[in-house]
Amino acid sequence: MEVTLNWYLTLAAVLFVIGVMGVLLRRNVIVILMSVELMLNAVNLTLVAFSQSMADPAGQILVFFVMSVAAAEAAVGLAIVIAIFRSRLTIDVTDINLFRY
Amino acid sequence: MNIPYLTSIVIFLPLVGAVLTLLSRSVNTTRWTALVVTTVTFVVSLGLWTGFDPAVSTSDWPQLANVWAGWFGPGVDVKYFVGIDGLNLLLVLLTTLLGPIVVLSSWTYIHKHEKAYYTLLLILQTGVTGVFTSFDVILFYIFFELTLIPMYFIIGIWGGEERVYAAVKFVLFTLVGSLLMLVALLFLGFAAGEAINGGVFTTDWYTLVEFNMPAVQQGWLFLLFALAFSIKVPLFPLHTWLPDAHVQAPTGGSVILAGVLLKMGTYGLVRFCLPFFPDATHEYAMLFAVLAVIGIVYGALVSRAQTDAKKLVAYSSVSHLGFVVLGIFALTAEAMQGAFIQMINHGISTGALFLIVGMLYERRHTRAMADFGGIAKSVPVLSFFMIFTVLASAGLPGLNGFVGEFLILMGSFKSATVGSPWLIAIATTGVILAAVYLLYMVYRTFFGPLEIEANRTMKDLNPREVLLLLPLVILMIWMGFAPAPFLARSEPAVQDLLRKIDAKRAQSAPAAEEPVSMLYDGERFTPAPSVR
Amino acid sequence: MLGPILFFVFAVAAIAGALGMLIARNPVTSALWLILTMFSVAGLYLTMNASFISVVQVLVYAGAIMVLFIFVIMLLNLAELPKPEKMDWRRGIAFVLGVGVLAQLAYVVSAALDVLPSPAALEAAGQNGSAANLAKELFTRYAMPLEVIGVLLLVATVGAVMIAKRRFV
Amino acid sequence: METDSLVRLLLLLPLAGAVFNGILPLFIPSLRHRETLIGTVGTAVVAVPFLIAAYLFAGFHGEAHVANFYTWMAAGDFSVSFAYRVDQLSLLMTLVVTGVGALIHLYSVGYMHGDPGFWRFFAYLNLFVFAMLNLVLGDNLLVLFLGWEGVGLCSYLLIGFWYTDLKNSAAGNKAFIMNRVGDFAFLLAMFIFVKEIGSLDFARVIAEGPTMDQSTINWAVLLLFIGATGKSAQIPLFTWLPDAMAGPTPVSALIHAATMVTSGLYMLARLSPVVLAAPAIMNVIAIVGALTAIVAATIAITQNDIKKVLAYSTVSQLGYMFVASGVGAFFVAIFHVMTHAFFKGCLFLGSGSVIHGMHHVEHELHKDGHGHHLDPQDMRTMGGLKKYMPSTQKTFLLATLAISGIPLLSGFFSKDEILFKAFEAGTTGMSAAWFAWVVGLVTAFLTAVYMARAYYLTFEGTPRWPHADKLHPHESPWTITTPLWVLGILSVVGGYVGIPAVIGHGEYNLIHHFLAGGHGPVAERAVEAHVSLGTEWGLIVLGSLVAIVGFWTGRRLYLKDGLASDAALASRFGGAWKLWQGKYFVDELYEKIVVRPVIGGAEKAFAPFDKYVVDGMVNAVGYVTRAISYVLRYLQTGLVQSYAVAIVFGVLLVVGMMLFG
Repeated sequence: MEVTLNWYLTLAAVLFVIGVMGVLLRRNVIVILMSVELMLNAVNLTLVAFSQSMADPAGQILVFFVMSVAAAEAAVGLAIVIAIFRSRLTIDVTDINLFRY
Repeated sequence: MNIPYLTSIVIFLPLVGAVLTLLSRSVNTTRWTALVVTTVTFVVSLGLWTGFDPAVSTSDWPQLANVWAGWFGPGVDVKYFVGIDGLNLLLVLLTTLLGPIVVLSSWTYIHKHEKAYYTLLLILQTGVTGVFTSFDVILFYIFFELTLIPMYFIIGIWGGEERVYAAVKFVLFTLVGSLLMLVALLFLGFAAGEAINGGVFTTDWYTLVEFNMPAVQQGWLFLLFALAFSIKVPLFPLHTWLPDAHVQAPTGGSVILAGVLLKMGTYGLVRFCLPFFPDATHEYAMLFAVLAVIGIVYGALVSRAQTDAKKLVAYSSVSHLGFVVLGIFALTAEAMQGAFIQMINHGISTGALFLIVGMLYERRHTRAMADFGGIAKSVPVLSFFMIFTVLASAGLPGLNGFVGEFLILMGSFKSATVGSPWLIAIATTGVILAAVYLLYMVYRTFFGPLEIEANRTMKDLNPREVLLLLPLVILMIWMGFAPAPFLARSEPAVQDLLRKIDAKRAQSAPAAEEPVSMLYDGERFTPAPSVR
Repeated sequence: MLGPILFFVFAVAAIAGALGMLIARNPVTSALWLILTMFSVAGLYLTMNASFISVVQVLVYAGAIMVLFIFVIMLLNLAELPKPEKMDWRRGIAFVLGVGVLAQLAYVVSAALDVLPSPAALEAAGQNGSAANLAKELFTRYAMPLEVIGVLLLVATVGAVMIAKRRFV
Repeated sequence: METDSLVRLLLLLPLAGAVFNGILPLFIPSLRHRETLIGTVGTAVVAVPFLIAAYLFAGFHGEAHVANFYTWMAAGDFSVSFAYRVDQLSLLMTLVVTGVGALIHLYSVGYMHGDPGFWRFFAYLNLFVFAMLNLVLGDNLLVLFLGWEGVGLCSYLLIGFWYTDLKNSAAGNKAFIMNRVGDFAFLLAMFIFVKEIGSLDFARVIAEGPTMDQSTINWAVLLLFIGATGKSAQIPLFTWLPDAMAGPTPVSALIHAATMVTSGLYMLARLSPVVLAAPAIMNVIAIVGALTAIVAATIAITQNDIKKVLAYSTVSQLGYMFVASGVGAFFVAIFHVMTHAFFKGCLFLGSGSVIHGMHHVEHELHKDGHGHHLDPQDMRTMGGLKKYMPSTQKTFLLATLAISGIPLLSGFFSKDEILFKAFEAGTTGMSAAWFAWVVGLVTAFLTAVYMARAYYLTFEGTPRWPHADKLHPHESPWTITTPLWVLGILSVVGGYVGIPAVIGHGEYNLIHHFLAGGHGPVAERAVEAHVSLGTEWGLIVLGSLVAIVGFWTGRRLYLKDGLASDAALASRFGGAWKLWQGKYFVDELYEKIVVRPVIGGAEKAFAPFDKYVVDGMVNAVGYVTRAISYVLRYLQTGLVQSYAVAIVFGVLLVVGMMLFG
């Protein structure tokens, strides 16, 4: 038995879907942000798996960039969370509907 | 005079000026910068007139062309391609001429955000000049849309009471048309690339002109293009944005709008619809001619019913542009020439009418004709210019309007496509109606007893205002008595265009089918055996 | 046989961590669960011989991002949500959609089995994922994007500071 | 070459005068009151062209000369130049225009003295002369049309000269628009020529016009004639001319009697070969001319405004000229144009002199504070002016006798020739000509009656204005009386260029030889059998008798009884008199069937249609969009997760389509 590419892909799919569930189901903004990170991780896993099996560094370079974006996203996202919490004293997404019609 | 990149300089000089006005510190510097830039642009653009040689054919390549093939990137044949031929020379000159006039007319009219106003005005001029000089459809489209944004703000910020409504309406109307045109031109570019350009998407005008497509496709694309241009013209019944936009826009905006922006529509019809889709043009010529004639009469009648002088002038544009569209679809050299000269004429005389109405508004802050009356006594110079312009607009022989109207009607009368005598007779009633509504305005505004105190003390034109009207009046006389130099500039290009249309039609026409007579045997028709 | 064993260990840990994050009521617990996943993924990278990325994964995610999360949670003192989360119809739809996405992905993977490239030799892969190789790529061919991403991070930092400042909202 | 420069000078002098008198004072207000300067320049730029025209006339040898200056416009196959034709017809018209024009300019110096718009007046008059010269000298229809519309413009400007009274401006508008209706037809006729012939040059139109299809010729000629009815005030477009009397009197004399209104006849004469090719339309022309003549004459009898009488008289005389054209005697029409220019010019200037005098009376009345309102044009407040204005009276009488057709005066020759030609055409098978002849005779009688009425009411009898014992008008200054005498004498001798054929077999009919008769540019209707000499003498005697009896009737009615006769006639004719006095209610009819439907339609139908239907549809699109968005906005919950659900759903859909689609 050998670990083939599709094992990693399947695992990444499962992680990704868990991330999607997190975004869709949880009400805590911070947990939602964490779920987004999870989704990014799943994608990273796919990229690295392909990169390694094809011996092409481009995939890993991209992962590198994705991580940078993830860091930026987390920083800005959490800043927004702090700002919202300050003004509305909640981080429950069902209570945050500034753009309601 | 042989300046390299002359055409591009004329296009982008106002844009440079826009940057300069942005950097200026005081209102006065802004105005002077704008004036100097537009004047210099006009002077430079005279180089186009001297540099353009009507004897040199532009059927394969424009004169004074500037090309940057790699502009849009690799893989597609989209170029920065500008140049001058007989069709656009006069329109470019009209645009550059109106530039300084509009700046001067705004001198004391604009009271807020002057810097933004003049900047937008200059950007607008770049857009319009670009539209007229582009020989690449994508480039044309970009400039076409570029004119939209400054105009939107000019109407929306410096306009009258209903300015936001008018501005939004203007943008929505134009955008609907131009987006459909975008779809059509992408399709055209791909199809032409597939057929004659080795699979490379192309929007080069000279390539597309060579491309002949099946009549059904032509019909659709023609309608999409023509819709965009008809809205811009505007052709009845797509005209209702125009009175709102014209009336609400500040004087300078109205002048640009009437003077050159509407010409983008008619120019587009000639430049793109006709040579790209000759079969469809022939098929729909009568439809457009009828709409144009309805527009002539309808615009005139609605114009007569107005109580607001500016609105009256605005509706007169619908009527006048109807003549142009009629001339275009007549597809005769006379009518087409007339259409071109009429575009210029309309720019000059309607521009002047808007200027004068604007001057009245600046003095009395009203445009209702009932608020005037008898002011010929208090402002004789203004009245002189007004009556002169009205006569030019009404098509008095010896002034510019007549040349265009006569050539259009005469050319249409002998046209094979729209030459129904009754239709042309109805169109010709526009000549009567023009006198009716224009003289009515003069009658209500300038004649009669001076009864309102504010009119009695009205100030006559100051030197600045005389200065900005004078070139227009001189042109009216010049083009009225000696239009030949102007006509000669566009003659070869018009002939060439018509030749191209005919050649493409001949190419796509099916071999003349032998007429088949049908026999009826009591139950069904069967083709009769050929007698030959 | 070491390969599959390691894979399964890490994979199970990763999925467990993810599920834990999803289910935990307390955000701090969620964050801790997620850290487990991050480490597992780093381990998975190691099984593929992608050493550099593996290190970066630990440094950036576990070291930086997750710390940031926990820091914010602590800062805001959000131990527990006031309202319990319960299933409603909207959540049902979300659940169904998640399953749908999973099904599609599974279909893709299974359908693509025969076209997937066969894995490269472990040495070649190690060569590929080495810090030296990636650094060479990063500073030659991808130098420009690297600079851009640096600017992005700077902008994000400034933005985050601005947003989180008092009296911004 | 010499002729070319002379023609150029001839044309440009009046234009230069218009610029000098119009533009300079407009921008330099201090020039506006330099009456001597403006008047001198204004008159000189018309008088010098008269001398040039006379010089050209003297040196004319029967060869038409075309001065081609430059290409006006050229497009496609079409090309037209600023080309001017010097031949018999244009020279004669030029002489009339510049000659009468110069006299009237001189007259205006006195008449317009003190008017604040003095400069403007002369600018317009000069411009008018320029346009009129284009009209008569142009070598193609388009240059003719330039003049044609140009004179219409000047007429508009001059009718509405005193613009502070809206009535005047309205009359100007009416004139311009009615003229435009005619011009509309003229334009269509030109289009036909361009389409069929490809040129508007007279030489080609005349040569190739008659070779077109009969129906095309008919249309072209009919449209030309409609154009002529607009300019020359014929049925159905005649109502503007009486209103045009709102302008200053010299204008009425120059434009609305002597020159502009005759341009329709000039045009028909110029294109006579084409017109002759459309016999059906010639019938129409003759009938319309005859009807116009009698309709206008009956109205003229009932009018009290001296200028209105003359205006309707002009319409009536123009009708005569159209009868002449209709029966194919174009040169006679031009002959009558010429004599009419003399006597009607004289009459109008005389009436102007009278008005000038009565104005003085009115002015005095106001100054004395009598508070009487006096209309200086109303004949009912005149009478007995003979004593105070001898020169005016004498010249007016001469012109009155001339227009009435009293033998051996100018009007007699031309009018008699018209009636004779109508008779002749009738005998050679043109049925409409009989009608025209009979109507013409009746009109001749009426003409003599109303002119006698005008003369006797104005100059004879006793003064009828208030305080006539203390206040009275004075004779006008020399600038006014000189033109009167010149024109008065011309109305006596002007007819001798067209002595009827009964004397010397037409040898002395100079104008016929000059204009027509195979040498000139004017064609004639071919006549197979000439009427006998006896018949011709009989017709001359009949014409003379009608005129003399008519004038005598007028004299009997108005010399002693004056205004009382009006009342008697009104009761005698009853309804007919009312109809005449109301000008056949044509204005009211037009108001009802044309003006109000068009204007009312524009205001009540088209403008609302535009606002509510066309624009309404556009706005409806906006409203529909807004209504849809009113519903759709509920999708905008503001909850991030509902958007996320939508996104995932979209992803599912798109990926699904990619996988299975």
